[in-house]
Amino acid sequence: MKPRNADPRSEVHDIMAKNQFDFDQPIDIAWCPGCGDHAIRKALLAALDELKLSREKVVLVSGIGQAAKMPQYINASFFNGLHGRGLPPATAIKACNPELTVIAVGGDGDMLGEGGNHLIHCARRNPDITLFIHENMIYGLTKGQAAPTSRPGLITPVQVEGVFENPLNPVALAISLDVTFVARVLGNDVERTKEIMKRAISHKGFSIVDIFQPCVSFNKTNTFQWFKDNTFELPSGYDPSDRAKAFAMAIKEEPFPLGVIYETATRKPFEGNLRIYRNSKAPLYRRERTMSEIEGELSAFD
Amino acid sequence: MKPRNADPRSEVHDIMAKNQFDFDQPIDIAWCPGCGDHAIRKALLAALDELKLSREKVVLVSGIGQAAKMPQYINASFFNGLHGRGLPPATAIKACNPELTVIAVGGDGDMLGEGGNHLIHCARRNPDITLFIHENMIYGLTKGQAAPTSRPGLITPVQVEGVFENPLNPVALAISLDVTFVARVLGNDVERTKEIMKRAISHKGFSIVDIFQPCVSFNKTNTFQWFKDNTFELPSGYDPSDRAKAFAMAIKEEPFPLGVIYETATRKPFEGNLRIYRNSKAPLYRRERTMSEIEGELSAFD
Amino acid sequence: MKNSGRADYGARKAMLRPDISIALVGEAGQGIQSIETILVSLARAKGYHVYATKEYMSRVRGGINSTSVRISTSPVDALADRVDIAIPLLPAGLPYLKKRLTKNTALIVDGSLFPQKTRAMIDIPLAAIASEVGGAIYANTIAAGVVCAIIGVDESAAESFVADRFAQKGEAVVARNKLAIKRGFDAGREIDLSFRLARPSKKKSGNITLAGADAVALGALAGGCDYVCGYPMSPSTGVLERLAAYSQRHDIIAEQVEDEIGVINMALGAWYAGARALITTSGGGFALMCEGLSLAGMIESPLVAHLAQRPGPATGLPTRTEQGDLNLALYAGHGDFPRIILAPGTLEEGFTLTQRAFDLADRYQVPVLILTDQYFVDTYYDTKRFKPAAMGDRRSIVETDASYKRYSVTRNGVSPRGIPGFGKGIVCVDSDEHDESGYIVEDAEARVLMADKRMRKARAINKAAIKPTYIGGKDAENLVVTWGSTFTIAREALAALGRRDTALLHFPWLHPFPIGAAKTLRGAKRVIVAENNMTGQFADLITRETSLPISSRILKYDGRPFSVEELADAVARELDTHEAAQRRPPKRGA
Amino acid sequence: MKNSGRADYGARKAMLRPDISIALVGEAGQGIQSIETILVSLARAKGYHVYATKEYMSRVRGGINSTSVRISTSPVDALADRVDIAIPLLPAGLPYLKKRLTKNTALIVDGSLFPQKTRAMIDIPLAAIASEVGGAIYANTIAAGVVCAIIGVDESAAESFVADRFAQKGEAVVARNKLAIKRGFDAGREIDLSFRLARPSKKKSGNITLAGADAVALGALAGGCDYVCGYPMSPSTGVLERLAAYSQRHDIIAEQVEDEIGVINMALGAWYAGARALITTSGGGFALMCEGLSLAGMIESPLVAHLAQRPGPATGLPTRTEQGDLNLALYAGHGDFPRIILAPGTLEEGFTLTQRAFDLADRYQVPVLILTDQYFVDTYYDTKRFKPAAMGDRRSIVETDASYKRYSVTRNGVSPRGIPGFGKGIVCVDSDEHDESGYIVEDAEARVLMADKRMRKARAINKAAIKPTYIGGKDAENLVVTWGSTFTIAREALAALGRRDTALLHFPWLHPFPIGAAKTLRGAKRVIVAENNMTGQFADLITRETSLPISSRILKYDGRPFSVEELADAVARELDTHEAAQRRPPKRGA
Ligand SMILES: Cc1ncc(C[n+]2csc(CCOP(=O)(O)OP(=O)(O)O)c2C)c(N)n1
Ligand SMILES: Cc1ncc(C[n+]2csc(CCOP(=O)(O)OP(=O)(O)O)c2C)c(N)n1
Ligand code: SF4
Ligand code: SF4
Ligand SMILES: [Mg+2]
Ligand SMILES: [Mg+2]
Repeated sequence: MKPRNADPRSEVHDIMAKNQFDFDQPIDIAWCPGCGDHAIRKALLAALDELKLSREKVVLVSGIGQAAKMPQYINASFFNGLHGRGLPPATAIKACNPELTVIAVGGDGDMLGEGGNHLIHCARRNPDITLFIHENMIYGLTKGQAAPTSRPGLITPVQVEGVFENPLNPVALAISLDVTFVARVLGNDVERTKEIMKRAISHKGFSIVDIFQPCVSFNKTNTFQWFKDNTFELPSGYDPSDRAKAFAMAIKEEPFPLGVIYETATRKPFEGNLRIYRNSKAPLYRRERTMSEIEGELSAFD
Repeated sequence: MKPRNADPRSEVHDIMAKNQFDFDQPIDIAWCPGCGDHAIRKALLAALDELKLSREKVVLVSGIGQAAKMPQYINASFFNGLHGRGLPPATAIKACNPELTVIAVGGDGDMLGEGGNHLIHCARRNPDITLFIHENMIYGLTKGQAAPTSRPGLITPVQVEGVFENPLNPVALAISLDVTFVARVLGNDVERTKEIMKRAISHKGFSIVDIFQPCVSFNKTNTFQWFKDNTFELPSGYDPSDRAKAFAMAIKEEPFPLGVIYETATRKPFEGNLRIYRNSKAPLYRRERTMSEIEGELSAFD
Repeated sequence: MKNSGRADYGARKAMLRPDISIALVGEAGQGIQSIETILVSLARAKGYHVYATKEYMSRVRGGINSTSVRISTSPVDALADRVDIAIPLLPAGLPYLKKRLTKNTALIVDGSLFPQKTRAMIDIPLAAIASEVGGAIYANTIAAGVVCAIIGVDESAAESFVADRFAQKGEAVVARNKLAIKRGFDAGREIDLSFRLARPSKKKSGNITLAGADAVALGALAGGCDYVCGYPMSPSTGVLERLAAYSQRHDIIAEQVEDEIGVINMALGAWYAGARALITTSGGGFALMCEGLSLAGMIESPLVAHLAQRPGPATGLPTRTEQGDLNLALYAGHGDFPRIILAPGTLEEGFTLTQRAFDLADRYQVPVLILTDQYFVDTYYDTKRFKPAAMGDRRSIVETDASYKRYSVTRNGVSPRGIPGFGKGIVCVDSDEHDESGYIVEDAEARVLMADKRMRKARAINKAAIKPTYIGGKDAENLVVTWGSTFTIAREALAALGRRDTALLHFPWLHPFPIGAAKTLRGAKRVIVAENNMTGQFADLITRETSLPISSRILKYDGRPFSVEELADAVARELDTHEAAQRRPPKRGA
Repeated sequence: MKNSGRADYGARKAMLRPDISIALVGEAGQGIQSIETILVSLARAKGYHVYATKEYMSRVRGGINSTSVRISTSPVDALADRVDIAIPLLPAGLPYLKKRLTKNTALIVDGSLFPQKTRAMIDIPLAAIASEVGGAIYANTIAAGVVCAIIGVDESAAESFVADRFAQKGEAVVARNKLAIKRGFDAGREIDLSFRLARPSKKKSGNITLAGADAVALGALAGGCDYVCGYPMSPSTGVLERLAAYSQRHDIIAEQVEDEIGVINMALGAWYAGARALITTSGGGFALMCEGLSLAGMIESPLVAHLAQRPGPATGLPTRTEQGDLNLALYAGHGDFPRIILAPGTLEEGFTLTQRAFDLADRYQVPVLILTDQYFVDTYYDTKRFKPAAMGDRRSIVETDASYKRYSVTRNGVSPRGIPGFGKGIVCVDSDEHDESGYIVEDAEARVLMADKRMRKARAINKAAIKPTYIGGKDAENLVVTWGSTFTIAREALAALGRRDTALLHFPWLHPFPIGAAKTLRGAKRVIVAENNMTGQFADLITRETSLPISSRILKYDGRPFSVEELADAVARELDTHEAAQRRPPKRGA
């Protein structure tokens, strides 16, 4: 497609055969070699393709950070906004045009630090969008300060005495807010990540997938090995529909549970509550306001 | 004390005998007659007095809203900052001078809407401060729009079709963040509110008391009677130390549980983690930097 | 009925007045709003022109609020200090009126509440009559009846008006309100004043009567606004509420967002998806949106923001008025990018500029800020029915093809705007510096290419700028300059002054500074800028844009708007000082 | 060893140069930083003056970054375009250097990576030698050895330096690095260049060598900063990190906050409780702080904010440089309130102004903003050891008594500042308009009283303003104006131009605009403002403050700083144009 102002040193990635969401020529990916983000991208490309979504109807939304660069590397529309501010535009995009599949992506700093308030209230609205949080327990793009998820004791150039704040548990937080689909995966497990991404995208309502992602450059503690050693798959027969039980599962840490931890179908999505879609499903941009509508309202002031 | 630019129409309140936190002459209180905030103020005055705190060592911190006017009506120091921004200054005040008792007060919009992100991260820091949230399920000061806690169906001039977002449950949210003391009370029950306020203030670490408060002017649904009908006291023998069980209790709504729902002593307060207090307890303002400290650091660049 | 004022007023022959001014003062909850509504509606129905504005405390009950009403035989749109009829519903209201009372003012009170009489008062036992009628709450309807009688409204019209107004509350309430009106009329007819309101020229003008907030909301509706979001904040909430009400009858999504940062970012998402979004806020909320505004600049998103000003800094005086956020509006956001700033001075401008804002935003893909203030949004009067502009190409969007690039470099800097889902292309927008397709770039040339492209739009916008309105004789040597809500007040003030040598230059379009305005300004011997803030922010802007030093500034920053008389006096003083200075020989080196 | 450059360079007799400029280009992770450190440290130890600056992409690995180093016999503090020695560690680095290469530049490459030779190159098989030494990672140490040999560093000094540097990594690593240095020296000595670096005048000057971020952090330490908070954001994070490091040795609380809004509000809480707090951020973060800044204005809190600029709007070029946030700094926050804006041009100013900022903030109870930029914070050179000002009354706070009022009205507007817990009084601060005690008020008089009190401080501050630095002959008719980091570059550029008629006026204190500066500006026939942004924000400020129109603007906004040569050329061009214009007869009406 487009010549992607490719840096001559770009790490050249395999082009996935026939995946319309990949580019048909090599692109420059700014992530470090070995970064967990590459695997997550693979999983996302596969998930989008397997869901047979039409490329023109997919919008990726993100803030700023390494994770938030994801939209740059997927061949679809995107809104790559401000650090921490991915969810408000994502919500509006879906609300204005429910025909679109809207996927938000962000780092743990982006979504839980700067953007924490939007996450809480997005959960309250429950738009039919999907959020992938790359949880690398660090600020990658800004070179290694603590993230809200950083584990106690982690020493960084700012947390010189080691992190002592409680790490945020995005899964527990999401369940407390009754987010309608809450899962956690280890991004390096591309196959499983892809499967859960597909479920999340297909879920009607706000879904959050917390994706463990090793940052090989700045987080030397929470490595791929560490994530492997500190996670476990949900027991078979686990029922994700009981909120209290899901919470009890969610607060387990080191090891952390992996899988779909909570899922509920009790809530209507945001768009479903909007009056404008009661009689017509047409996206906003296809609607017209008439002069007589305006004259009518003017008459109220006669 | 000070002549409080009293509006001639001020609702004159009884001066509590010998309570140093009350004023020794009538003050103008801007709350509506019958507002639940009056009872909360009574409880707070009594709690402060009974805890025998020294007036000069108490600081009230708030944002903007009806609840956030509380500091104006307590005879102590205060920092009445911006809407939604009470907790960051409160945290800093305690960190700079741990000798102070720091109490933050805010409305449900203030603390959970505009200020939601600070609440989350304050919980992570766990400063030894107390937060009272006046939950009237409405924006009082701005005349009746929905708050994050408003119940579904509530019609307001902005929520013309009725609220459809999920109301935020501050107690469940706090427990998901492992806030170290989490309680809920009905503010009109002055005696019980006072008792729980005293426990919250005495607790070492971040404590949140969610206070149900009828707004008589703008919330005609969630009235005092409604709160009475929709609450229940925790069963006797309830153990607030089990986080998963506390969460299961916290998500009960209509009726809502009242009492100390979660309490834990496992976390150190923020100030306790600060290196500067390892060898000295002196507040920052009593410390001096010497010229030789600066010269020493300059020498590193020789 | 005692009428302690009779001696004063009855002695002279009643003068015919073309314009009567009424001030009502009461605490929140006492119903001065209701008196105002009855009065204004009936006066309007009778063919008078009406004007009303209010000022109120930041509290729900108690405190002291006031309303100023003008009823006139000719159009009226500005706040006058002069009060012909004053009704303080409680003694604490009297000090608030003091400066505005003249010896001709009819001061109507319930004497039982005013034991110490400091001046002549017309005593009407409102409370006593109310309790006869059915309770204290009828006092305001009685007061309305009193004034209606004075200004000559027909009693039957008044009765049927209140009957309509309270119809939903049941027959008993209707009956009692009708009685209250009647008793008010009875009392009012007894009053013998030194003046009388002239008859209106014709029955009704076909005008509409509405407030500033209504004009902006209607303008948004006419501008094709179909997404409105905001976070409640006085005095901007009215526009949000009005558009929320419209959302029940028109294709509009109205959403209250968790905070103002969410508001602006959500609105940008809405524009991206093809909506025409409006945000509404006040200074403190706008201050939180600065980063988002910069994002609009970078991704070249249209945006319409209504910024209703109130006195700052910080929480300031939350329910009062000021024009103190101009500097912030001009420079909000980091980095350089074009924007448009409008400031309506009349209701009509409130409507037309808001409608136009949507087209400007969409055509040039820039944020457009509409600056109003508490005085503007809360003031209403009757005005010529608005004529909405045609709604030709309501959305400046294109259907994309597979080769679509969001930021294609063009001559005037404007790239055709696609939206996702409309066409075969993909639409990529990025807050980082980007190439034509929207992908991140870092090299110097690409940066300059895009920065220049964005800035070229400013030149195109310049040509669309609305010239300031000049009122006065050609080549008047003194020029009084206003922007936004101060306009109508200044217009009446200058008319009152009646000086041929002094004209008015009103700016409804503030930025980019209208080409040509510099020439007009330079043409004057003396430029006096009158604005409702502390430092003269617009005066400074003029200097910056024209290098013309502005020494004459008439500034007001006590949270209240200018009144006509106050501004007339201040202008007269400025001119006198100037003339006096000119009579002296010039100082060396001056 | 092949030396394809020998023919070019060896032919001429080596010229003695007082100043050599070296450019290193490589991808992130290739270790150009390490080469730079070795070079600079050793040159410095030998008694040379050193300077280095870097520019880098917004990525952690890969991409293209570069470092420019100058080694000189006299002090050097500005970016030069000229490159005497260029070392691109990879072919992609060559285009980045292209414009800076002259025929005299020694281009040192590993020839195996550069199959197509477009110009003379000095081929040193870095990769091959590195693999002999012990692996690819030694290539950078070898390259350092090469340059050390060229500039005449003692081999033994270099060996012991790397031994020290890698001591912690074990003996094997030390040995291999020493070998790498040796092999580099061997290769370097073979190179025969057309120039040679003159010997330094004396051993070492007693100067300190540090970067802009160090200077600001040290200034904060000297200013008594004991609370620092921030949210990571390039290029401001360095100051946060440095003060965090200091917090391990000094009484400092260093806290990373959840977002920038939290940052500023937390800092205001810290000041309220008696701390001296610094916040550090960049444009996007500062844009989020506008409401908080307004709060500082209203509650009259001291505050020191370090704003390290980078190109906007929005995310822009996150790791690049610009001076594009001046307008935002000047007008951030709603409503009118006084503030102080400083912009260091040298490292010394970085230190002294930051120290001073704390005293100014505390004395006048206003926010003080320190504007730097990526170029400033990332650039380092050796400079005279800083002399901290005495730390007399480090905290301008008073012990309160029971009658204490936080906002007592005073002549100069400054009220004695109490803090809670220190004394018998209570300390009440409110974001609403308030009375002397800090309680909410709404009436007009109280408002004006407080607004006037706050603004009176601006007058007091005016007197404390630092005058701009004038460099050049008295009454030079052309004045080049700079602010912040452009200063040193312009100073060297003007020195290079050597025009008697052209002087430099540098502003380290921007706002309130220094009294007296207007006179200097007006005195010049021609004012040329050179700044690193798109519209000339400081030029506009000058017009606003002095009504002097500024038509000559030298602007750069590609994310890179000016170089000495570039600025010298641009100034020369401006002057030529001007002179040409003057020779023509003036146009009518111009
Ligand atoms: C308002 C604002 N503040 C700060 C930044 C700087 N910044 C960019 S990305 C980032 C955090 C990166 O961490 P995270 O979100 O966890 O993403 P990661 O890089 O780890 O994937 C920060 C602080 C910014 N761009 N904007
Ligand atoms: C930045 C900002 N946005 C909005 C406001 C307006 N505002 C003041 S109080 C308030 C909400 C009040 O509701 P709540 O916090 O629940 O307090 P209550 O009045 O109900 O006690 C709002 C939106 C403001 N002051 N500042
Ligand atoms: S810094 Fe960390 S998160 Fe960022 S690309 Fe590199 S490895 Fe990945
Ligand atoms: S509006 Fe509601 S919350 Fe506010 S004072 Fe009145 S009753 Fe209380
Ligand atoms: Mg991260
Ligand atoms: Mg509330």
